[in-house]
Amino acid sequence: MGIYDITTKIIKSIAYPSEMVPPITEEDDGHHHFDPETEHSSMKLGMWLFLATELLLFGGLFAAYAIYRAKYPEMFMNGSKSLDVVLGTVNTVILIFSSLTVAIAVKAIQENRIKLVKIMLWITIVCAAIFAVNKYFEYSYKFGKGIFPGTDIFYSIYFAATGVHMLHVFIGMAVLGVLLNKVYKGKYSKDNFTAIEVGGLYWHLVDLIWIYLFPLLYLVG
Amino acid sequence: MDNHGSYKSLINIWLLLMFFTVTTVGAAQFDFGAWNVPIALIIASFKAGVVALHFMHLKHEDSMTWVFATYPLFLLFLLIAFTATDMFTRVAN
Amino acid sequence: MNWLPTSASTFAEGVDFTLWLATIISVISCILIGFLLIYFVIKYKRKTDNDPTPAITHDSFLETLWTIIPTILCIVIFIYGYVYYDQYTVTPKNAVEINVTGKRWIWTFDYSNGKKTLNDLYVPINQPIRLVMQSDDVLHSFFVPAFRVKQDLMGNRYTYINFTATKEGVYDLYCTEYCGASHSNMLGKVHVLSKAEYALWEDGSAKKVKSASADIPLDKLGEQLYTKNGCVACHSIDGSDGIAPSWKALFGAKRAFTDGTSAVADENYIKESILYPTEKLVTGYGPIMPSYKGLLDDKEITAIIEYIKTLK
Amino acid sequence: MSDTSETNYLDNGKGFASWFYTVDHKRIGVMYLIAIGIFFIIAAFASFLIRWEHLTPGEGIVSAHTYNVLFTLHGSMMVFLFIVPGVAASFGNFLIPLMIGAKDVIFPKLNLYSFWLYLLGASIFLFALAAPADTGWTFYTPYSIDSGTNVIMITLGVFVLGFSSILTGINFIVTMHKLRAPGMTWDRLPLFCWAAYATSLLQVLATPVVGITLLLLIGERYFGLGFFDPAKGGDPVMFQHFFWFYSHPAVYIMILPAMGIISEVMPVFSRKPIFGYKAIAYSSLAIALISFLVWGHHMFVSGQSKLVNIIFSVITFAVAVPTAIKVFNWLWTMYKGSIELSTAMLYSLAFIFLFTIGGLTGLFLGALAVDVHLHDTYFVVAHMHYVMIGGTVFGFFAALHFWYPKMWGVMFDEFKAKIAFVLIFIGFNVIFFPQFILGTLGMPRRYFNYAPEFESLHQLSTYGTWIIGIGFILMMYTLLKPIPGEAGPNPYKSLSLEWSMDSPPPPLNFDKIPTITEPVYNYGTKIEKES
Repeated sequence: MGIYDITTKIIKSIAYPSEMVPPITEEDDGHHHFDPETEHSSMKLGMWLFLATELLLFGGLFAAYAIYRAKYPEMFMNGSKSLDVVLGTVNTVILIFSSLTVAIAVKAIQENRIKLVKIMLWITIVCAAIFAVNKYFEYSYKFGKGIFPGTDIFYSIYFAATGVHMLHVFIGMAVLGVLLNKVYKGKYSKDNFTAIEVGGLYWHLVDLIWIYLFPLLYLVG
Repeated sequence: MDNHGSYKSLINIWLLLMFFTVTTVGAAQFDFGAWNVPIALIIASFKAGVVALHFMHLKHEDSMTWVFATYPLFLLFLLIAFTATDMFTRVAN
Repeated sequence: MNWLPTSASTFAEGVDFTLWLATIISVISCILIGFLLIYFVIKYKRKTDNDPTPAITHDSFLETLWTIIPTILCIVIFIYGYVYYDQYTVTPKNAVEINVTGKRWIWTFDYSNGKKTLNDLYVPINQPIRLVMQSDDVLHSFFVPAFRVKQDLMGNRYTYINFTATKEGVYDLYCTEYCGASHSNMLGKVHVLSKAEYALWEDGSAKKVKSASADIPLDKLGEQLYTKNGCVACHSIDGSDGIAPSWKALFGAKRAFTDGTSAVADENYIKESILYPTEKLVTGYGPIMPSYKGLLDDKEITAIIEYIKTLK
Repeated sequence: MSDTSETNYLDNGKGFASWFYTVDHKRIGVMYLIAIGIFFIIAAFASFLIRWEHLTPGEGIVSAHTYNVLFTLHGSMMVFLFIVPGVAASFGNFLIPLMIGAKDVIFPKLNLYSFWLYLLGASIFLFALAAPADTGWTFYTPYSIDSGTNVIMITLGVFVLGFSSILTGINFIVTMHKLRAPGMTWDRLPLFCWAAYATSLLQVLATPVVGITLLLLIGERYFGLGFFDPAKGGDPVMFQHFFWFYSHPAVYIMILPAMGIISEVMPVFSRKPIFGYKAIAYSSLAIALISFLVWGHHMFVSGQSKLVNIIFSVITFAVAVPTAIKVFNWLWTMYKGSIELSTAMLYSLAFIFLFTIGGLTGLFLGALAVDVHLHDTYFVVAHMHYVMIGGTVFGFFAALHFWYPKMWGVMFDEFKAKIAFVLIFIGFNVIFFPQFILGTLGMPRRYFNYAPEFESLHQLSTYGTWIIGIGFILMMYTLLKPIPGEAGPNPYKSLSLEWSMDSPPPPLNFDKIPTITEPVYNYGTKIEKES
C-alpha cells in the first residue's frame, strides 16, 4: 500500500485511537459504559476539578498583580489610564453575552431543541471571534505606540494576563467548534448532553476570568 | 435531570450582569481614592458569583463540587496573603 | 573528629546549642525506633503459617502519647530556634557598618573609612558588625561557617547580617546561592584582628600588615594575588578557555579586540586592562570584569605582570 | 474463577499498537513503570558521575560547566520525570481500580492521554539536552534568565509534565469518588487509596501554580517581562515564593504514595490489622492540607521578612506531628504480630528507620537559628535524600517486590533480592550519612570545587555510590529474571481486594463487581476484637 495510505493510517491512528484499539472484550470498545447518572456527575466533577486548576493558573497572575500593584501604585495608575476602557467594556459585554448564549444552548440541548443549540453555539463562537479581533486591534495599537511586554511591570502583567486569557479563548473556541461539529452529526440529544454542559462550564470560566481581569486592568486607574 | 429554570430566567440573569457591568464602569469614573480597588473587586465578585451559581448550575451541585469550586480560592488567598506579608514587613533588621 | 566548625561569633553558641539539642532528640528517637523495630522482628518472628494474632486496631492511650510527645519536642526545638534567631536579627546600637557587594564570583568590601578590599574582610574582635549587602547581578549568599551566619544577596534591595566575632583568626567565606559556572570559586577570607592590629590596618598603612609580602619575589607575589583577588575565578592559567581569556602565553601575544583594532599584549596593555577592563575587549568575551582601580597599587600590578610573564 | 478472563491483561493483544493505544489502567501503569525506570537509571547515572567528580577537590573527570549541567539534569530529571509522576502514576494506575473494585479508572481515554502527555514532556526534556540548562532544578531567577543555556526548552518540558500529572490527579479523585464498589465506604478504603487520594489532591491543586511560574519564566527570557528580574524592577524572591508554593506540596506528592505502600505492606507481613487506620488515613489528608502553608521554610535566608520566617517555622513543626504519628502507627502494627521478613517487608522496615532519620533532620532545618547555618549546605542534600531515597525509593522498591507476583504472575528469587537489599541499604547510608557531617561543617551545596579538608568525607560518600550501584544492578537483575513457575493468585495471603483475582489480572479486573462486607485489614482472630 502506497505511502499515502500509510501516512493517513498513522494520522488516523493518532487522531482516532479508539478505532485502532483491538476490542478487549466483545461488548466494550475501549470505554466502559457506566450507568448514565455516574457518567454525567463524574464528568461534571472532573470538569470542576479542571476549572480549579485553571483558576489557580490565573491565580498566579492575580497574585503577581496584587503584589506589584501594591509595590508600584503610580505605575499601575498611569498604565491603567492608557488602556482603552471603551474597547474593554465592549469586550466584556460581548463575553457576557456569549456566556448567556452558551447557557441557553446547554438548556436547549436538554429539551432536544437541536436547531436552537446550533444557533446559540454559532453566536458564541462568533462573539469569541469578535473578542479576539478587538484584542488584536488593541495589541497592534499598543505595539504601534511602542508599548511591548517588557516596557514596564504593568504592561508585563497586562500582556501576560490578557495573553494567557486570549489563549484560553482560543481553546474555548476550539472546544465549542468540536461540540458544534458533533451536534451537526446528531451525536447529542436529550439523554446525551454532558459534553455540551462541560464545554459550557469551560466557556463560563473563561468569561469569569475576564470579569475579574477587566476591572483590575482597565478600571482602577 | 438538572433542567432548571426557564429561558426567561437566563435572560434576567444576563440583564443583571449587564447592570453590574454598567455600575462597575460608572463607579470607575469617580475617584474613591483607596476604595477604588475594593469596590471594583466586590462588583466583579458579585458578577462572578452570579455566573457561577446560575450559568454554571453551581446552585444544584452536590457538596463535593462546592468544595472543589471554593477551596482553590482559599489557596489563592494563602498565596497572596503570605507573599504580601513577606513583601511589606521586610524591615531593615 | 569534630563535626562543627570553630565557633567564632556570639550567634554561633546559640546555633550550636540548638543543634546539639536537636541531635540528642534525634539520636534518642532513632535508637528507640531502631530498637523497637529489631525487637518486634525477633520477638514476633513467624513460627507457623497461621499463628494466632490479636486483631488490635487502635489504642487511644498510646496514640495520644505519641501525638503529645512529638508536639512538645517540636515546640521546644522551635522555641530555641526562634529565640537565638531573634537575638541574631536585632541590630546592636554600636554596630560598625561595612558594605558588601557580590558580583559574579568576586566579593567587594567597602569600609566606613573609605578603604576597599577584594575577597578579604577585615573585622576587629568583639565589635558588633553590620554588613549591608547587595548583589550586582545574580543571587549570591554570604556564608561564614565559623560565624554560622548566612544571608542571600540580591540586586533590587539591601540585605543585612549582624555578627560579633569572638575569636581571632582567618575564617573561610563561601557563596552558597548557586550563581553560575564559578560558583565554587567565589571564595573569600574573613580576618578577625585584635584591636591593635585592626587600628594598624585601618589607618591605611596596610603595608605593615602585608609586610610579610615585601621581600618575596615579584612573580610569587603576583601568583598569590592571582588567587586572592579573584582572578582565578575567570582567567585560567593552563590555556583552557572559560569566561575570560586564559593567561597562558599571554605576554607578547597579539590580541584582536571587539572594536576591530588589535595590539601586542605588553605591560601597558595588561595594566590598562586591569584598571579599565572595558577599554579593550578581546573578541568573544563579555564586558564582565570589574575595575581594580584603587584595589591594587602599582607594586601589585607589576607583580601580576611578572607572574603573567612566567606563564609560557 | 471468572469465565471471561481466559487471557490476562499482559497477553491480551500483542504488538506496539495494543500497548500504545491501550486504555487498560493496568497496561498504562506498567508503561509508566518502564518509563520512570528508564529515567531513574539515566538520572542515577548522572549522580554517579557527580560523586565520581567529587573524589578529588579540583577538576576531576568533568569541567565546572558540565558539573553544573550534571546536577541540574540529576535534580530536574529525578524530580519531574521519576519521583513526582513515579509511584502515584505507576502503582496508582495499576492498583487503585483493583483495590476499590472497579473495572477501570473513570476516564480511561484521559488516562491514556495523560501518559502521552508524559511522553511528550519527557521528549521535550530530552531535546533540552542539546544545550542543557545549568541553573539547578529550581531555576532560580535572575540567573535562569540570563543563563546562556536552553532553559526555555526544559521549562516547557516541565510544564507539559505538570499538565500530565494534573490530569492523572483528576482521574484518580473522580474514580475514588464515583467508582467504589458497593459496601466500600470511605473507612473501608485501603490506605494506599487514601494516600493516592491525598497525592492527587496535591497534584491537582499545586501544579498549576508552577505552570504559570514557568510560563512567566519563559516570558522573562523571551519577552523580557521583568517580574522576577531585579534589573527591571521585579523581585527574585517572588519567583521563589511561586516556585516553592508548588514545590513543597510536590515534596508531599513524592512521599505520600510511599507511605500508602508501607501501610499496605506492614499488615500483610505482620498478619495484624494496621494500627490506627483512622489516624493514618486522616493524617494523610492533614499532611496534604497543611503542606500548602509551609513553603516559606525553603526561603529563611533568602531575604524573607522576619515575621513571615517565624510563621513558616511554626507551621513547619505542625507538619512534623502527623508524620510522627504515622511512623509510630506502622511500628505498632508489628506488636504481637507474626512477622515474615520477605524482601518487601525488609524494604518497609528500612523505610521506617531511614524516613525517621530524614524526618528528624527536617526538624533541624525547621528551627530558624539552625537553618541559618545549615541552609544550602550538604546537610540539606543529606536530609532531602534520606527522605526521598530512604523514603520514596525504598517504598517504591517495597511495592516492586510486594506486587511483583500480582503484576507479572511469576515470582523473583527471594535470596538474591535480599542480598540486593543489604547492598542498597549499606550503600545508601555510606553515601549520605557523611554528608550530614559535611553539612554541619559548612560545605555548601552545588560546589564543583571544595576545600581540601572535606576530601575524606567526599571520598567515603563516593565509595557508597559504588556499593549502591552494585546493589541496584543486582536488584534489577533479580526482578528482570523471575524464577520459573506460576506464582499463585495470592502468595502472601493478603486480604486486600487486588489479590482476589488471578495473578496477572484479567483485562476487566472483575466480571462481577464484588460487594464489600467486612473491614479492609481483617487479619487476626476475632476473639480479641470484642475485648
